[in-house]
Amino acid sequence: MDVTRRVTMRVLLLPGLAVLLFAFLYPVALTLAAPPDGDPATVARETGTLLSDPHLLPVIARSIRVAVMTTLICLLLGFPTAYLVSRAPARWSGKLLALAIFPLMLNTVVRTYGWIAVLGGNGVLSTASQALGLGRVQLLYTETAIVLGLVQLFLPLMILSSYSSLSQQDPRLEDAARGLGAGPGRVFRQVVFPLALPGALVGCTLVFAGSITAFTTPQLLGGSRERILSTLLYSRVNVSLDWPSASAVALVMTVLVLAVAALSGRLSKRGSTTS
Amino acid sequence: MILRRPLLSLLSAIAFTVMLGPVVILLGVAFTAGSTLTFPPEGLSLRWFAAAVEYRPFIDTLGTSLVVAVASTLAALVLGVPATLALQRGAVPGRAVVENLFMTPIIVPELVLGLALFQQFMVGLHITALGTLIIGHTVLLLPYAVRVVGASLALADPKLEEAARGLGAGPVRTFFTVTLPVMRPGIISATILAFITSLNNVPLSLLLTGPGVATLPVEMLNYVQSSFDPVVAAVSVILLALSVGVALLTERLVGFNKVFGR
Amino acid sequence: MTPVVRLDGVGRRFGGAKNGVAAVDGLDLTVERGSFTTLLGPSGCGKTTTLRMIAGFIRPTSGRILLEGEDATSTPPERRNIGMVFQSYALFPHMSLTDNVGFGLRARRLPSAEVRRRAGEALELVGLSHAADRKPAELSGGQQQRVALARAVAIEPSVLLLDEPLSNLDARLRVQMRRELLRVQRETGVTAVLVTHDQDEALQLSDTMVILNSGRLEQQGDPRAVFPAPANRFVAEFLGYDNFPDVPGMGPVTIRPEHVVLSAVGTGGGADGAELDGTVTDVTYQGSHCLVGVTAGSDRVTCVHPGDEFRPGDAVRVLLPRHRLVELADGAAPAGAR
Amino acid sequence: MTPVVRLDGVGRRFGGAKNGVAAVDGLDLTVERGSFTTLLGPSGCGKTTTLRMIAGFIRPTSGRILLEGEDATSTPPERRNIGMVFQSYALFPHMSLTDNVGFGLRARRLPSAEVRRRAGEALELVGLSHAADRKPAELSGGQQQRVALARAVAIEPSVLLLDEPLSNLDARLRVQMRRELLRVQRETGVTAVLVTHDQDEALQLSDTMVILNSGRLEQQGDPRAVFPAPANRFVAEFLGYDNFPDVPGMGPVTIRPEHVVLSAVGTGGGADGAELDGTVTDVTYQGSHCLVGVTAGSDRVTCVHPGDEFRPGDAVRVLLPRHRLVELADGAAPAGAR
Amino acid sequence: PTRENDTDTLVVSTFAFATEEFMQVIGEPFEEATGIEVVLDTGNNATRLTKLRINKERPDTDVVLISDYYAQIGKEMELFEKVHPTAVPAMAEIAPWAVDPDGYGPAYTFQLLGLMYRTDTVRQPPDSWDDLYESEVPGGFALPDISVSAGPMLVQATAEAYGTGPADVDTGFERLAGIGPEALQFYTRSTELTSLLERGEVAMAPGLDNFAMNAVESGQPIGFAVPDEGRVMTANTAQIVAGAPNREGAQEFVDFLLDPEVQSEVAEVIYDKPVHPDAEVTDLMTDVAGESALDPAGTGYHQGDLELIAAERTAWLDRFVEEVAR
Ligand SMILES: Nc1ncnc2c1ncn2[C@@H]1O[C@H](COP(=O)(O)OP(=O)(O)OP(=O)(O)O)[C@@H](O)[C@H]1O
Ligand SMILES: Nc1ncnc2c1ncn2[C@@H]1O[C@H](COP(=O)(O)OP(=O)(O)OP(=O)(O)O)[C@@H](O)[C@H]1O
Ligand SMILES: NCCCCNCCCN
Ligand SMILES: [Mg+2]
Ligand SMILES: [Mg+2]
Repeated sequence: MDVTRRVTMRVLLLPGLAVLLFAFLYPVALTLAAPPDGDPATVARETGTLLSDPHLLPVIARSIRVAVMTTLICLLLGFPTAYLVSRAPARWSGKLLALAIFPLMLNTVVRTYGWIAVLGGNGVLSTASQALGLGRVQLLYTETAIVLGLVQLFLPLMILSSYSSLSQQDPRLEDAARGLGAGPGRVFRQVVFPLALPGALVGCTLVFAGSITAFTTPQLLGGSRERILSTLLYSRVNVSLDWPSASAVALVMTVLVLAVAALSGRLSKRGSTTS
Repeated sequence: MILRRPLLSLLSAIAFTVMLGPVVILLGVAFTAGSTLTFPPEGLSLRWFAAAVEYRPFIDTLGTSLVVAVASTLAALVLGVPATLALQRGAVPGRAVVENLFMTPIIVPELVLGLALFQQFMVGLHITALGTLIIGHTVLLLPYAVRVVGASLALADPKLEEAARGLGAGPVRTFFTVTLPVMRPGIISATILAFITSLNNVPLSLLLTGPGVATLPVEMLNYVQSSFDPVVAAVSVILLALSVGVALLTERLVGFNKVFGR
Repeated sequence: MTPVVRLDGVGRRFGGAKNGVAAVDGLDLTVERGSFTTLLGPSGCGKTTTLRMIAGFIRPTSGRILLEGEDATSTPPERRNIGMVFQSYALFPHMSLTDNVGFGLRARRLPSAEVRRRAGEALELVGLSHAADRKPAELSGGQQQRVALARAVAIEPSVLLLDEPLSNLDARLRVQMRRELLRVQRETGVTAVLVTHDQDEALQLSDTMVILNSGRLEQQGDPRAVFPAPANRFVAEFLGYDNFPDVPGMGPVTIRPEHVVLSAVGTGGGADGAELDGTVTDVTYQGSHCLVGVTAGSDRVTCVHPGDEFRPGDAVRVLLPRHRLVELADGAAPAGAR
Repeated sequence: MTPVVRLDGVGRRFGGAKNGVAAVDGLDLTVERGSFTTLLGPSGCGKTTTLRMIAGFIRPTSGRILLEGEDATSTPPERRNIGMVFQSYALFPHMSLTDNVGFGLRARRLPSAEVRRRAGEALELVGLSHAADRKPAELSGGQQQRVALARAVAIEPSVLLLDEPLSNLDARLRVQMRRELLRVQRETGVTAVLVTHDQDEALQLSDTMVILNSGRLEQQGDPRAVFPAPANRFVAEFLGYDNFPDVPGMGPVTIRPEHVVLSAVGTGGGADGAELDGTVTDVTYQGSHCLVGVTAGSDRVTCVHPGDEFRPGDAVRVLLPRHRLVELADGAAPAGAR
Repeated sequence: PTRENDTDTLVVSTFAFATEEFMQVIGEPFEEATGIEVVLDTGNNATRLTKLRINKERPDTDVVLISDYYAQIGKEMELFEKVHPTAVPAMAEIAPWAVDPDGYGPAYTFQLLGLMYRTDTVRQPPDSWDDLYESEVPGGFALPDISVSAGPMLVQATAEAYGTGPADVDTGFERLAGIGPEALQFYTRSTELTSLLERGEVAMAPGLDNFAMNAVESGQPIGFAVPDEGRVMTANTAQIVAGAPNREGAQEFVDFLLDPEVQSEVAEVIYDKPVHPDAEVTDLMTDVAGESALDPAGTGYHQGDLELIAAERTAWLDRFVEEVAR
């Protein structure tokens, strides 16, 4: 019976895998390798150009920088939030989580325009700063603005993934650590965080992937000066209609995200030689 | 809690401010009496809601968006739940690889997936725009279905299924009467996440439109390209209210902490 | 009469034929109708694996399983008519008690009135009729245990399998549930196979006890036959024969602590048996008696002593009455701590 | 000498002052330096709550807690210098044994060489030096238990709290670990408070046993004083006094099954005590003895009988020796199953 | 779903802009006049061109309304048909510049590049590109990103004003590079620009006259100035898709679009300036752009070198980011 069961189980996997292969991997691979007006050789050449052009390398660097910053800030803000929510009384934790999921429901364009109203030279922040006599602040169209917008976009994902790890943790571990003389900070750093690392890492991967591929937010908040891979991809596809070059950009983005996913998988495995 | 954990509480307060600040601004903008997207709003009125409800393209595309969101969410669950089951319970060889494979749709830029589906499906296979939209969104939502449902199934006692088999229930009956109900919280949360993700998606949908077929977010994006008044904010508030309604109902019925945690 | 269950050279390996482990190794076993059989043995000896093979959750890698005289080696579990009680209870958390208990009956497509009636009876049997509409989470551990039992017997299984059903319960409740279990088994006349590593449980419950070690059978039989005559040192240790003294002129022997007679040096004597002089090393108060550890030469002897008069350091005489000494077939290695 | 721990009218309610439950209710308790105290009682009686208040994980809602003579009612746990061993061990799964055991020392900012040395010593103490670099998941239950113990004693706590540390272990291992525990306590001289619901454990380990019921103290004292003289029916039942016969001319009395003498009708007689004629209703084989249930009039008496000659239905004479009868202060309701 | 010889419907690929009004003043009257059902496929220029390109073998679209720059790319990809003047008689009546020199679909409306500014902070209304390039702009300024039509137009306008002509790209980029670092933002949508101006984040920016119409109409302190030299415009063209399933309908539609009455309606309702001399230009249009709204070619406006931009498009993109958007 375990044999039939195993067979049944694998059969269950097939429809999903088939759709994944047929409706995702196959068309994407085909389009990346042979985009309109291009063939694998052109794409390879364009990729070479992208990776060697001294003007485009900073774009890659900025993409990575923005994604890493976004991920770190999401982790810094999201993990403690998930922790507090997971340790709050049950009747609160549900409502707090709902509040954290809320932003996922906002239209990206509108949400981003909200930021423009906050960050602009005449925006809420600047007005407040001027009222305090600190002068005009212009955060809009800077890397900071992109990071801020992306943080807002992806914080919920970080909170949700961390929460699912944290809520499964044995709360007695914290008691044990405190009983051994560790203050709240030490307990958090040495027990709570390392144990929830797998969830946090899933969150980091999702946020990193999202930040690398997000387009609307960087475009509207960063402007043309702060060009990153996704805006480069957009201009290749939507302005110059240079599809082989767009394929090259997409390939680089995909490889970056895969590398981060692999890294986080490895970290997670190393961190959790747990039961 | 707040007193005992000043630093964590501060970070979490910042997190909520960052997340919810734009919501407040959005509300302010949507209810403004003025005609520009400024904050704080210039007086209060419902005029932009009236304008939003009257604007035909939004109404027409809302229908499409809902159809796509419902169909692709269902499809993702129908494909994803059995796959999750197999991954969690089936001793699948190379499980980690397969699991990661199911996560790949979120790492490829959606613009590229959109282009690919347009080129290979709409043009190559003559599938309608609506069909291609549903296929594309299904692929995009699959990771949510597999991951979130998987998380809840991983926590359920596998002995429950053995107990059912031992009591004389065949595999199918066991699935529907025991496994599925046990996965319910995971399925509900996956449904919410997937539905919202589909309803708000722009980059994937951008190319997958056809004569008479477009999604609401794409139409909203188009709208802000040309006229920049609070109508879009009003539409967002309407969508938000709908989603919040669904979310509140879920929280009432199941509890988000159960959905995403334990 | 055909036995309800027969294992015929059943073996089960995990993890490949080459470098895998044999969890169960050539096991022959017969379970008679209406009997209460216990599988006893240390952790990891293959008890659960054996039970799961009988239930059909896993298949033997060698040998055959006969149910009601027919080869059922590859029958799926839902067609074996077997009731199973799990250590973790495995109650369906989303169903009321009635629905839990009626699950197996509905799976047999009985009319719903019939399902309700029989589920009610089964709940009655375990004294939980009043809680029929609750969900498992609203019950205490002992109550959940009883629901699991009711659910398993409601289908009138040809055999009831229980995998350490009592080990999650506290000591008092465990004793109480043992009685309950025995009562239900006697009342329904169901054939029962129970896995445990608690010798008291096995002694108290079983008609036949089966002692396993590393996937192999060590001894089997009526507890009243097995207990006084353990076949070897492994079984003896497992049954609480703590003393393996060297008695001049005899092969390997063992004796229970409660059969050792302890007296102050100089008193007593003359009884039939081996006598040793030694020193008390430790005394453990146990309420109605003390456990006294004595070192006598190279031997360590543990004795149950009704009084509390000895203290570490006292010189004592230890009597091992001849008729209490049990000769062992071998001097096999001790069971060893996990 | 100031007691290490003193509870002064300590109470703890859960869920609001109005409709909440009092888990602990006005408890006075003194733990002497170097002693081994056990808190004994049925499930839900407030043992864990008491321990967690001593450790500082929760605060009393009334009363005071003094540690080393000083009011520590609102001192956070990390400043109480208390070692705690949890039922589930609560070992840090991501740390090696050395790191687990050294955790508390690092928290005290000892130099790392010192941490390593003392963690090593603590592991040595529990015989796990060889596994110092393993992670907890690579250990058996008994070994994990020992690590938890080592971790708790490594900080040289002023008091060691143990919450049912042995109840996850199987019977054999439990007995073995009890000895281990006692040895470590004696060797280190640490003051220990252990929670259990197993009377054997309490009898065996404690200098003082404290019996709780519904958050209140029932009886307290040296096991050798408490055991032979339970103060009331609740304590008696809890300590295994299963019989509460009506003895003409006496108030409420109790007697242990092993003190009841059973004989065939017509034999024996004449001993000092109450005699009852009755019928055997059930016999439970327990290896070295049988538990025989006898109904005599309206009384049910359970007897430990060394032989196996009685069968249900036999007419027997039950002797309750006078010097074994224990008079009870009250006739309070039995502890009742959960 | 492929359409072949489908004479009952006409698929019009058009801007996702004012689609309701589009149907009201063009779509529905056309349906009434011909009995052909009009179906819109909306989206931005690039998206629609991409779809046409991929659909090239089996097109499902008949008419494409598209900006001249993308029309140029489309021509080179052979996505459009040449239009025989007899098939679209109105082509003989429209302004000569609006007729495609290579015989493809005509321009049916146009937009002028000029300087948008805040009338309150910029005291002296600008009248030359010098006001952007050679003077400090009080209140700051924005520039179009190279990805919006105004971007490449500005390069050519600058090239013409300061160099040898619209094709003197090096001069254009050089001058832009000089002011790029001072620009607050390089806008990528018209609404982004109007929003920047309305909120006073900038006081001046090169932009198209259409961007200003709403603001001027609603009385906001925003004006539009036509520079004295370097006048570049962009046109929206109507192209017939090569192999269109309903070619005749497409021809009829283009002819209909150029009809002076329709053009007047479009000007009134959609604010698009007509190319037919008989069509009525609204007062708002002349208020904003003056004489040029009536006869752009007459005031020196031209479309620049479309072939050049199309050929160099990726290079311009990168060059802009490297040299200007710094
Ligand atoms: N699925 C499996 N894969 C690999 N090894 C297994 C598996 N199941 C059991 N084993 C191994 O087979 C042996 C017997 O396991 P089993 O669970 O039958 O023991 P048990 O007697 O029930 O022990 P316990 O008293 O601890 O429950 C053990 O060594 C165990 O590690
Ligand atoms: N956090 C809590 N909220 C509400 N009630 C609680 C809480 N903790 C304990 N209680 C209640 O307080 C009472 C005492 O609980 P406690 O855990 O101290 O019992 P215990 O003696 O340790 O029992 P056990 O032997 O089952 O561990 C119980 O009725 C329990 O349900
Ligand atoms: N534009 C790419 C964004 C990919 C990340 N999607 C996350 C959606 C959260 N609802
Ligand atoms: Mg087992
Ligand atoms: Mg407890």
